[in-house]
Parts: sequence; C-alpha cells; structure tokens
Amino acid sequence: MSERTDYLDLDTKDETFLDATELVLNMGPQHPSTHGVLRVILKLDGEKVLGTECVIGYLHRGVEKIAENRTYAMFNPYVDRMDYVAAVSNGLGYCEAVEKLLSVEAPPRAQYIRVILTELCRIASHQVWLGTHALDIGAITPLFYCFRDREEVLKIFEKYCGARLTTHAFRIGGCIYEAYEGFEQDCKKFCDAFLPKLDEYEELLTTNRIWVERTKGVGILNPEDCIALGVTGPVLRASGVKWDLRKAQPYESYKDFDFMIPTGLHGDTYDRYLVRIEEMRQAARIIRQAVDGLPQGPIMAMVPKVIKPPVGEVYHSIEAPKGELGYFIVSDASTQPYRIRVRPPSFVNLQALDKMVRGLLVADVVAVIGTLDIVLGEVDR
Amino acid sequence: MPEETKGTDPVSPEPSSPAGAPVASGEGAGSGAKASAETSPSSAAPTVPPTSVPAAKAEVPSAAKTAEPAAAAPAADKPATPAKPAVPATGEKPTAPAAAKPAAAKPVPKPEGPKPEPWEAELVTRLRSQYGSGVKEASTYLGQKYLVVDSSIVYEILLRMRQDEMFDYCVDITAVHYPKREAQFDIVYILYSFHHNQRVRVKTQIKDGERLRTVVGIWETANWLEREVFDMFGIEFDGHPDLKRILLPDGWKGYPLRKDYPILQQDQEWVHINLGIESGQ
Amino acid sequence: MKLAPLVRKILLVDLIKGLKVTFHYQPPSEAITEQYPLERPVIFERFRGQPRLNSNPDTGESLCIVCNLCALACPEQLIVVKGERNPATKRKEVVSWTYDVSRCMFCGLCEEACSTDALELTQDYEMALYSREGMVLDQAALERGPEPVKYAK
Amino acid sequence: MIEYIKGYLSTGTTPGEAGNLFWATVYILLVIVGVSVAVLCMNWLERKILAHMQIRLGPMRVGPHGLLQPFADALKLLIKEDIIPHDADKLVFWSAPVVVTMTAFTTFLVVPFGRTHAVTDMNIGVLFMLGVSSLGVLGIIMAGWSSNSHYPLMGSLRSSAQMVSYEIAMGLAIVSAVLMTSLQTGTGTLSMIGIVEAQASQHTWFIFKFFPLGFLAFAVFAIAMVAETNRAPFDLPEAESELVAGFHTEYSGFRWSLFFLAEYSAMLAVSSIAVTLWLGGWMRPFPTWLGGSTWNMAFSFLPALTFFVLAAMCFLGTIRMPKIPQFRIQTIGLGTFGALLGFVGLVLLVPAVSVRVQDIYWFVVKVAFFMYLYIWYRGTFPRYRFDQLMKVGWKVLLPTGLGVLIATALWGLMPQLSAAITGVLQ
Repeated sequence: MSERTDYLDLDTKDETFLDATELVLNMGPQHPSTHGVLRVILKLDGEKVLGTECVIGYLHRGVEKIAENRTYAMFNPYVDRMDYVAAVSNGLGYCEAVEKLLSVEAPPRAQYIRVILTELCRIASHQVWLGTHALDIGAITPLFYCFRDREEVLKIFEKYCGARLTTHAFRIGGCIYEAYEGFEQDCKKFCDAFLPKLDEYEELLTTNRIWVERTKGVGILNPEDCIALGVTGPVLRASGVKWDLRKAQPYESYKDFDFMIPTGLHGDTYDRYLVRIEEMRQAARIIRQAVDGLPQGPIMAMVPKVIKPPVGEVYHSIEAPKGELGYFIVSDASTQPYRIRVRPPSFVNLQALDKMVRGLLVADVVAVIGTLDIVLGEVDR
Repeated sequence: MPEETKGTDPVSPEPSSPAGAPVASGEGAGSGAKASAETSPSSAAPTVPPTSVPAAKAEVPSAAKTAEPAAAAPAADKPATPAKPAVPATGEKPTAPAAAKPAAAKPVPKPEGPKPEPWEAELVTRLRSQYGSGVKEASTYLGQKYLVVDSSIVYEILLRMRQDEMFDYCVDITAVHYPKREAQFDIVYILYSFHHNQRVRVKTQIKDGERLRTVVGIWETANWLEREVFDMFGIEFDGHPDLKRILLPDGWKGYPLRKDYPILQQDQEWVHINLGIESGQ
Repeated sequence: MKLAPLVRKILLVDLIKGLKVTFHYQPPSEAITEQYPLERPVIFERFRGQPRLNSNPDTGESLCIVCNLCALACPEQLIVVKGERNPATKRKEVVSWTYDVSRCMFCGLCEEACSTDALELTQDYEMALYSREGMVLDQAALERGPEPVKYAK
Repeated sequence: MIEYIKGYLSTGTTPGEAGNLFWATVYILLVIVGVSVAVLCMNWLERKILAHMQIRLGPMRVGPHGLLQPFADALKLLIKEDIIPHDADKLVFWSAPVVVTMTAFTTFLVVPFGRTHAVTDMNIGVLFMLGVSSLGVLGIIMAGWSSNSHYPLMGSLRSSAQMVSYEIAMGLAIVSAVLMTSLQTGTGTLSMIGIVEAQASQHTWFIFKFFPLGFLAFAVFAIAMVAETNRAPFDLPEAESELVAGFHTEYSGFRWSLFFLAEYSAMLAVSSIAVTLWLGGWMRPFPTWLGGSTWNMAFSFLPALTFFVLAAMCFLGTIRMPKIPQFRIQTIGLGTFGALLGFVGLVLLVPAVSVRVQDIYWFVVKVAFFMYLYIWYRGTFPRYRFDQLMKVGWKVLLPTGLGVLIATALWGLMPQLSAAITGVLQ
C-alpha cells in the first residue's frame, strides 16, 4: 500500500568495486536462466540481493498494434505466439472473448474438445516449467524426462490440428478440426502413461533434501501481497488463496467436471512446485472425464463468415497455465478489432519478483524467476 | 471457413428483439452458463446449404452499424460474471430462408445487437448518492458491468471500490484511443472482487495531455500496468514512482498504440538511421 | 515419529531414491533420441508444412480458380495471386502466384479458405535455405511441391 | 638398452626412491600422458553416461558412437580464437589456467598406481597431495579476479570459501585414516605407498576398519571431495544457471580447455586419494579371503577379460550399425577399435605383462568407480545454495569428521585404555 521510495538508483555511477560495498549485477538478457530475454538488474551486497529492477521488452512485437490491423479471424494465430508454451490456452481465451462479443457459444462437443486440449496444454506448460525450474536449481535430468512426456502431448496436438507448438487449434465459434480417429484413446493413453512418470519426477525432487532446502522458504508471497500485486494462477494458489477461474467463473464446460483446486500453505517456492504438480494430476483427471463424456454433434457454432461484432467492448479471461489470461476487446463494428488488450499473466506476475527476492541470495533469484513461470513472449508481447 | 459455417444463414429478417431477452447471468457463473445454454439456439443448428453467403456479408455490417438501444431487460443485481454469452446472437436464427434475398435490400429489418443496459445495484446507488453526476453511466453489456465516471473523481471512486466495496484485485489497466473525440482517451480499470466474485470495469475519459492520479498506492500491481499505458499511449500518471517506458526502449519516439501512430514511418526512420538504407517495407 | 525421518535422513534415503531413477534409465533402449536425417519423425496427416498448389491429376490443369480467397485470408498478406480471364474458356487463369514462405507462420488459414483444394500445406517440413531468395515461391515452384532433399554423399 | 629397462623394472622401487632421474622423467611423462588420456576418456564417458541417464544418446556423429568426439573437441578448443577481455589483468589472466593445471598435475607425483608405479614415494605423501591440490584454488581466484567481470569474481569468491571450508573436513577424514595406519601396528606413515601397505598388512581396507568409523570417515571424504573439485551438487563456482560459467566465464579456447583439463585431473587426483586411503589402493579385492595361487591366477585374467568384453561390445555395435553406405566408415572404424581393444587384451594375457599391470588395473577400476559416482551425482541432484553448502560443510561434515577422528583414536587406543583403566581400578 505504501508508496515505495526504495527504487533502484542506477544512475549514479558505481565506484570501483574495491571501494564500494554494493555491486550492481546485470543478469540477462543473455543469461542461461532468465527464460528468454529477461534482464534483471540486481543490486547486491555480496551475494545478498538489496533490490532488483526488471528490464523487459526485448521480445516486444506489438501484438496489440498488429491486432488493430487484422481481422478477427486473422489475429487468431498471433495469440499463439504470446505464451508459446501454452498456445492452446491463448487461442481459447481469444476465441471465447470474440465469441462473447458476438454472443455466440461453441457447441458442446467443441467445448469438450477445447477443454481436453487446454488441459493437455496445461500439462505441457507445467512440464516445461518443471524442467526449466529444476534446471535452474541445478537438476539437469528432469528437463529431459519432462520433455519426453511433453512430446506425447505435442503429438496429440499435431495429430489434431497439424502443429505442435503454435497450434492455432480453435476458431471463433468452435473448433475447425474434428477429433481425429483415435483421439480419445490417445488422450487416455497419455493420462495412463503420464501419471507414473509424474511420480518419477517427484521421486527425483519432492523429497530430495537439496531440492527441499533450495525451495522451502524461498520467495515467500503472502496472500495479501499476491492480491495487491495482481498475481494469479498457481502462484496465487500456492499462497493459500483458493481461486481458479475454472471454478470461480466457469467457462467452456468446466462446470461439468469434477476436479480440485490445489492450494499451498506457505506461499514459498516449494508450495508452488507442489501446487503445479498437483495441477497436472487434476488436469489429467479432467481430461479423462472429458474424454469419457465427449458428446456428439457439431463442432462449430454458426458464426458469419466475415466476423463483424456489434459495437461494444468485452473483457473475458480464462485460467491459463500461468494465471488469469484476459482479453479486452473493443469493437467498432468493423471487421477489424478497434482495440485488443491482452492481460498477460506472466507480465503481472513478474512484477512480484522484486518483492520475492529482496534479502535472498543470487541463487534464489534464479529459483524465483523459475517458480514464477514466466514466458517472455507473453511478458513483452 | 469450415463447412458448418458456410451454411449459416445469418440473415434474420425479424425486426423484433431477439426471442430470448438478455439474460443477465445472475447468481454466479454456473447458472449463467446454464441459462445461456437454454436460450442460445445456435448450438445445434443444422447445416443449411450454402446459398446466402454474400447476403450474409452484406447484412451483418448494416445490422451492426444501425444498432440502437433496445428495451431494457431487467438487470441482475447479483454479481454477474463474464462467463457465457447470455444473449442470443444477432442474425443467428435460420428462420426464413426465403427472406434471405430481399433482406439485404431492406434497411429497416435488422437484428438487434446486444445493448448496454442500466446497471442497478446497491453499489451504484451508493456511488451515485455520493458523487452524483460524476458517475456518468452504470451499465451492463453482455452481462459485464461497467461504470463511466468523470476523470476528476476516478481516483476517489477507485479508492472507494478498493476500500469499501472490496474490489481488492486490479486485473488490468488499459486505454483506448479515439482520435476523433474531444476526450481522446478511455482509461479502463478492470477490477475484481474476490469477495463478490464480480468483475467491474471503471472507465473514464480524458483529453490528450490530461494527467491522471496514479493508483499505485491502491493496488501495487498498477505500477507496471500504468507504465505500459504510458509507454503505449503517452498518458502520464501523477505520483507514479517510476514512470518510464517499459516495453519499448527508452529513446523511442511516439506512442505506438495511438491510432495516429504511423508504423511504417517509424520503421523507415529507424532503418535509415541505423542501417543507412531505405526500408524495404 | 521423529525417529524414522531422522534415520531416513542419515541414511540418505531421499538421495538414493533419486539416484535409483537416473540409474535405471541408463540402458540405451530407453533413449528417445531420433538420429534425424536417418530416422525421420512421423509427420501426421494434418501437419501444416511447405505449401503446394495442386493440379487436376487427369488434365494437369491447375485447380486454382484465382478467387483470391487465400490472399484475403492470409494474416501476413504473403500470398499474391494475379489472374486473367481466358476468353476462350471463360475461366480465370493464373498469371502469377507467389507465396512468401519466409513470412509464413503456417496458421493454415489460406488452406481453409481455398474452395477448390488447390492450395495445400503439405507434410514437408524441410524448408531451411541458405538465402532468402528461394523463399518466395512462384507458381511453378508451388506446383512442383516440396522436394525433400536426400541426405547422402 | 633393453637389458637396462629390464634391470630397472625388476628393482621393485619407484624411481624417486631409487634416485633415478631419467626414470623419474619417463614416469612423469607417462603420468601426464596417462592423465590426459584419462581426461579424454572421461570427457566421452561423462557425455555418454550422462546422456543415457537423461534418456539421450549423447555424441553419435563424430566417429562411431561419438568415440572421436573428445578429439574433435580438443581440436576445436585449440584452434578457437583466444579472447582476453579488454580490461582484464593480462598477466594474471594468462597465468591462472597455468597455475590450476600445474597444481592438478603435480598431485599425481605421489599417487601410487602400484607398488612401483609411482613417480616417487614421499614420506609426507598425503600432506603433499592435500597441500598441492588446495593450491588450485589460487588459480581459480586469479582467474576470477583478473577477468574483471562480476560473474567470474563471484564464482571465484564462492570457490575459495567453499574449498577452504571443505578442506578442513577432508583433512580430518584423512587424519583418521592416517591414524589407522599406526594404531594397531605402531608404524604410522603419511606415505601413500605406506598407507596401502598398512592396509595390506592389516588385511583390511580402511573403509571396513573399525566399522562404521572407517566408513564414516570415507563418507565425509567422499562428500568433501565432490565439493573440493567443484562438481555437482556442489558446483556453485561454475553454476551455469546462476553465474553463467563462474570463474571461467571470460575464458575461451585453449585457456578454457586448461581449466577443463585441470578440473578433471583434480577429480582423478582426489579419487586417487580416496582409493589409496580407504579402498586399498592397487590391491585387488579379497586378497586373503580369496587368496591362493588359483585365485591369483583367476584375478590376473581380469584385465584381459575387461578388454575382451569391451572389444565384444564394439563388435556388437559393429553388427548393429545401420547397413547403409553412409555408415560404412563408422562401421569399419568401430570394428578396428574393437580389434585394437582385443589386441590389448591379448597382450595383457602375457604373464609378464599381466603381473605388472595388475596393480594399475585395480587402481584404475577403483578410480573409475568414483568417476562414475561423479557423473551419477551430476545427473541426479540439484545444486546447493551457497549458505546451505557452508552449512553442510561446517555443521555436518566438520563435526562428523571430528567425531570420527576422536572415536577412531579412542577405539585404536582401546587396549591401552582398558589396560590403564583396569590398572587404575586395581
């Protein structure tokens, strides 16, 4: 709440470091563990962090400006390129926001397919997170196990929509691709094979004393701070706030499924790790239910070929793997959106970095960046 | 476009308001979704032979452009959520295929777009009673609530929303540029209350160069969000602790998300200065 | 209650558990590496790769009817189709057709827009080139379609 | 000439003891070549084993199964551009890798690969090794400081603190092993060869002596040596996810390869200490239990057998190679390599050779086990944080080492103590 006055003073020149007690360390944009092109300027006393400042924008592509020059359907593939490890979720959020503007609802079958793919995507995103997070903390092997299992998800994506990463899986009004033959079996097979693998990750990490020591009590965020900083997603839930848009304001067919929202107790890095691991389990549970209950019927609602939503504005958000992903769309009844604002979870979550790492060591900065699960494509857009 | 939509006959000549009155999704999201499922006829619509695609193209824009305020439907006083489209869409009912041909010519019959409806809730009443005409508008659109307030009192309103009305989570702050208006910018604060499970947008309009008071003191998250608004629109916030560009480099000229910002010129200039050649764009 | 965790800690049970996992993955049969040019990945039917312009297999005529829908659908505006009406057949025929692969993001919107199945994104994924020149495909190149390079001495 | 060599080989002493400068030089060269080859092998093995643990294949392209990868790497590093940062302290920057490499190689002076297979037998061998290997930190500090860059500086500071702390635990563990040489026989020694001979005369490896004390001391040493060589999970000085590459961030090309060489030879050196002190050095397992000439005979075949197994694996790989023209050279290469290994195996069957090689074989096998552990740790564990590392060093290993030392001393003095106590009581 209080006005902060302790922003980094980086303008005054650093004395030669033999005389100075403080050290300004420039971490990134080319650094092995800043997950892309994040630049963090650290003010250090020895190895203790006195303050940070994030410099972002190295990956800025002006997505919001591009949107103003594309039709609604044309902009759809661009959203995949924001959070590129969870492209399906991005597409879902965008399609739903435009559908809302058009007052259209996707048919039930499309909704189920969307849920299945989004949850698969959540698993894939969390696997990338787990692999890189473990790599940041020094365990190199989980990365490969995670990517091996993520490969199965990507195969399902490729079979379903023809692309592995930037999927462009959904269209405004539903899905364009019918589930391929063997889709249900593939999904189930994945769930069956994946859960034992998840136990294996846990064997490598959950009880490992080094992992526990490195993550417990590191980067603590209490619920009040989380809410004040607008932090959402697993980071918020690990702080003990049981809030998930899939339950709070169910979109798609999430109300049909029985799943739990894991929450943490302490809001530290270890809790965030546990929450995300459990989220993967719950996602597998949702996928199983959705595959079992996959209804028949059309997969595309009736939307006009040229999408011209009426004048108005709408904000719609979904629970992306990283937090609340919102789209604020202003329509002026032309074929192109007047303005699209993306509320990226990574961007807002990254703001908490400073609060989390003050007083910790340099090694913890790396762990905290990893635990925030940011994707720079989404931070910078 | 997929086969399913090719057959869509979006020309609905019915002049009356859509069959299902806008159902504001009340009592939480679950029921809202349910209600919409009942009223939306689109889900199971059969495929119609693709006959009237051109008509559709011609019709929909006219419908949208001439949309006028419709009769107000009772607005929900319960927390509404942006869960599901609650209103049947314009031109979605393939009622009379025969009417497709002349419909395009007739100016009068148009499917009504969803309209903003007044939002009546205790919160609005309280705010109105205190700030009077400062609260210019309180409406719901597609079940989403928003307030339009005067730029002079927006800080007080937001402070009140945070402290008294328990809107403890500032989802997003953004702006929209309307170069033709006198007050060129819409500043949009999207707020959420964990307590009410309710989302409200607070909008205000300001002129170019007009400054707003920062809300960093109310929600810490506003720090970067306001910086981004400054970066993209050039709107300055008084009292912001660190107002500087965030996504663009410090030496950037202009504010890219303004409607009058020329991308090509910037590109050409940059290429010319940095590479010494003419841009290929 | 306190004893068991302590004993486990002293005996390094947690560490040994992890060591077991990495140990049993050692047989080379567990490796998932694909030795790429020799072992080729399985590409599924819906994959969106190198574009191709299909022609009628019986007559050899291009299936493209110059409707320009693909060019309109493309978010990057990288498709340029120019056509002329042939007075003899009363049909529009392609004059020039270019597809700039270097800007393509393989979203598949053009393929969806095509009403005659003329434009197809094939399963070929080996599109790397040493220069940008070859990336703007003309009609001839598009009709030839992808020509996978054989990696052999 | 041949007579001279034969005559020397039958003396049964190390060149240092014999005071033979020529043979000492030969041995030194042999050790340097041997260690360098071991580092090359280690490079390949680490990449392969780590890759297989991580369900990858590792290098597969340079030579059959990547066998030539270390040579390709070495060549690449030699011809790479050598960059010295503009603001670096050039002299120190230049000398740091030299210091590190020199110290790493100097330790091998006293490592006994066999009774006669050591450059010299110093009577302060253990002390010498400990002292010289701890000089390596000097080179690391020099590298970090002279780079004039933040990451190397932090890396070298971490490194120095870490090495200093772990050396204490390491020293305590070593002292308890040294105590064991003297306690029962009264002939204590610091000589590396003497320690192995003490184990031989006591008919037990020190790891099993005074169980569990010997094992505990060994465990303390085994943990401390990982920290001492900056390897995972204690690889903080070069923690790539935090400090990019730690103290050698600014190094490239040949200079960097010297650091690489030094790191691996330091690993070999500390493993040699562990093998010498606790695992019976060059002695084969169960010399008394499975004693007798039959068993000696059987064990003497093992070196040859090992090479035959390796050759068989190569031939198996040859058969499994894809039968396509592109792989012809690789197939031939692997077959030739297998044949070479088989030939070495045959040579090792010659009794005169096999007797001489026995010692070295067992020593190398034991060191290889430690090398495997190093790789295994790296493949499994996350990295400690700096303060936790210090905690483990000072709060766990140091007290344990001290306790083990005291307990060992008491246990060793048990007869005298009990005699004294009974004397007092009477």
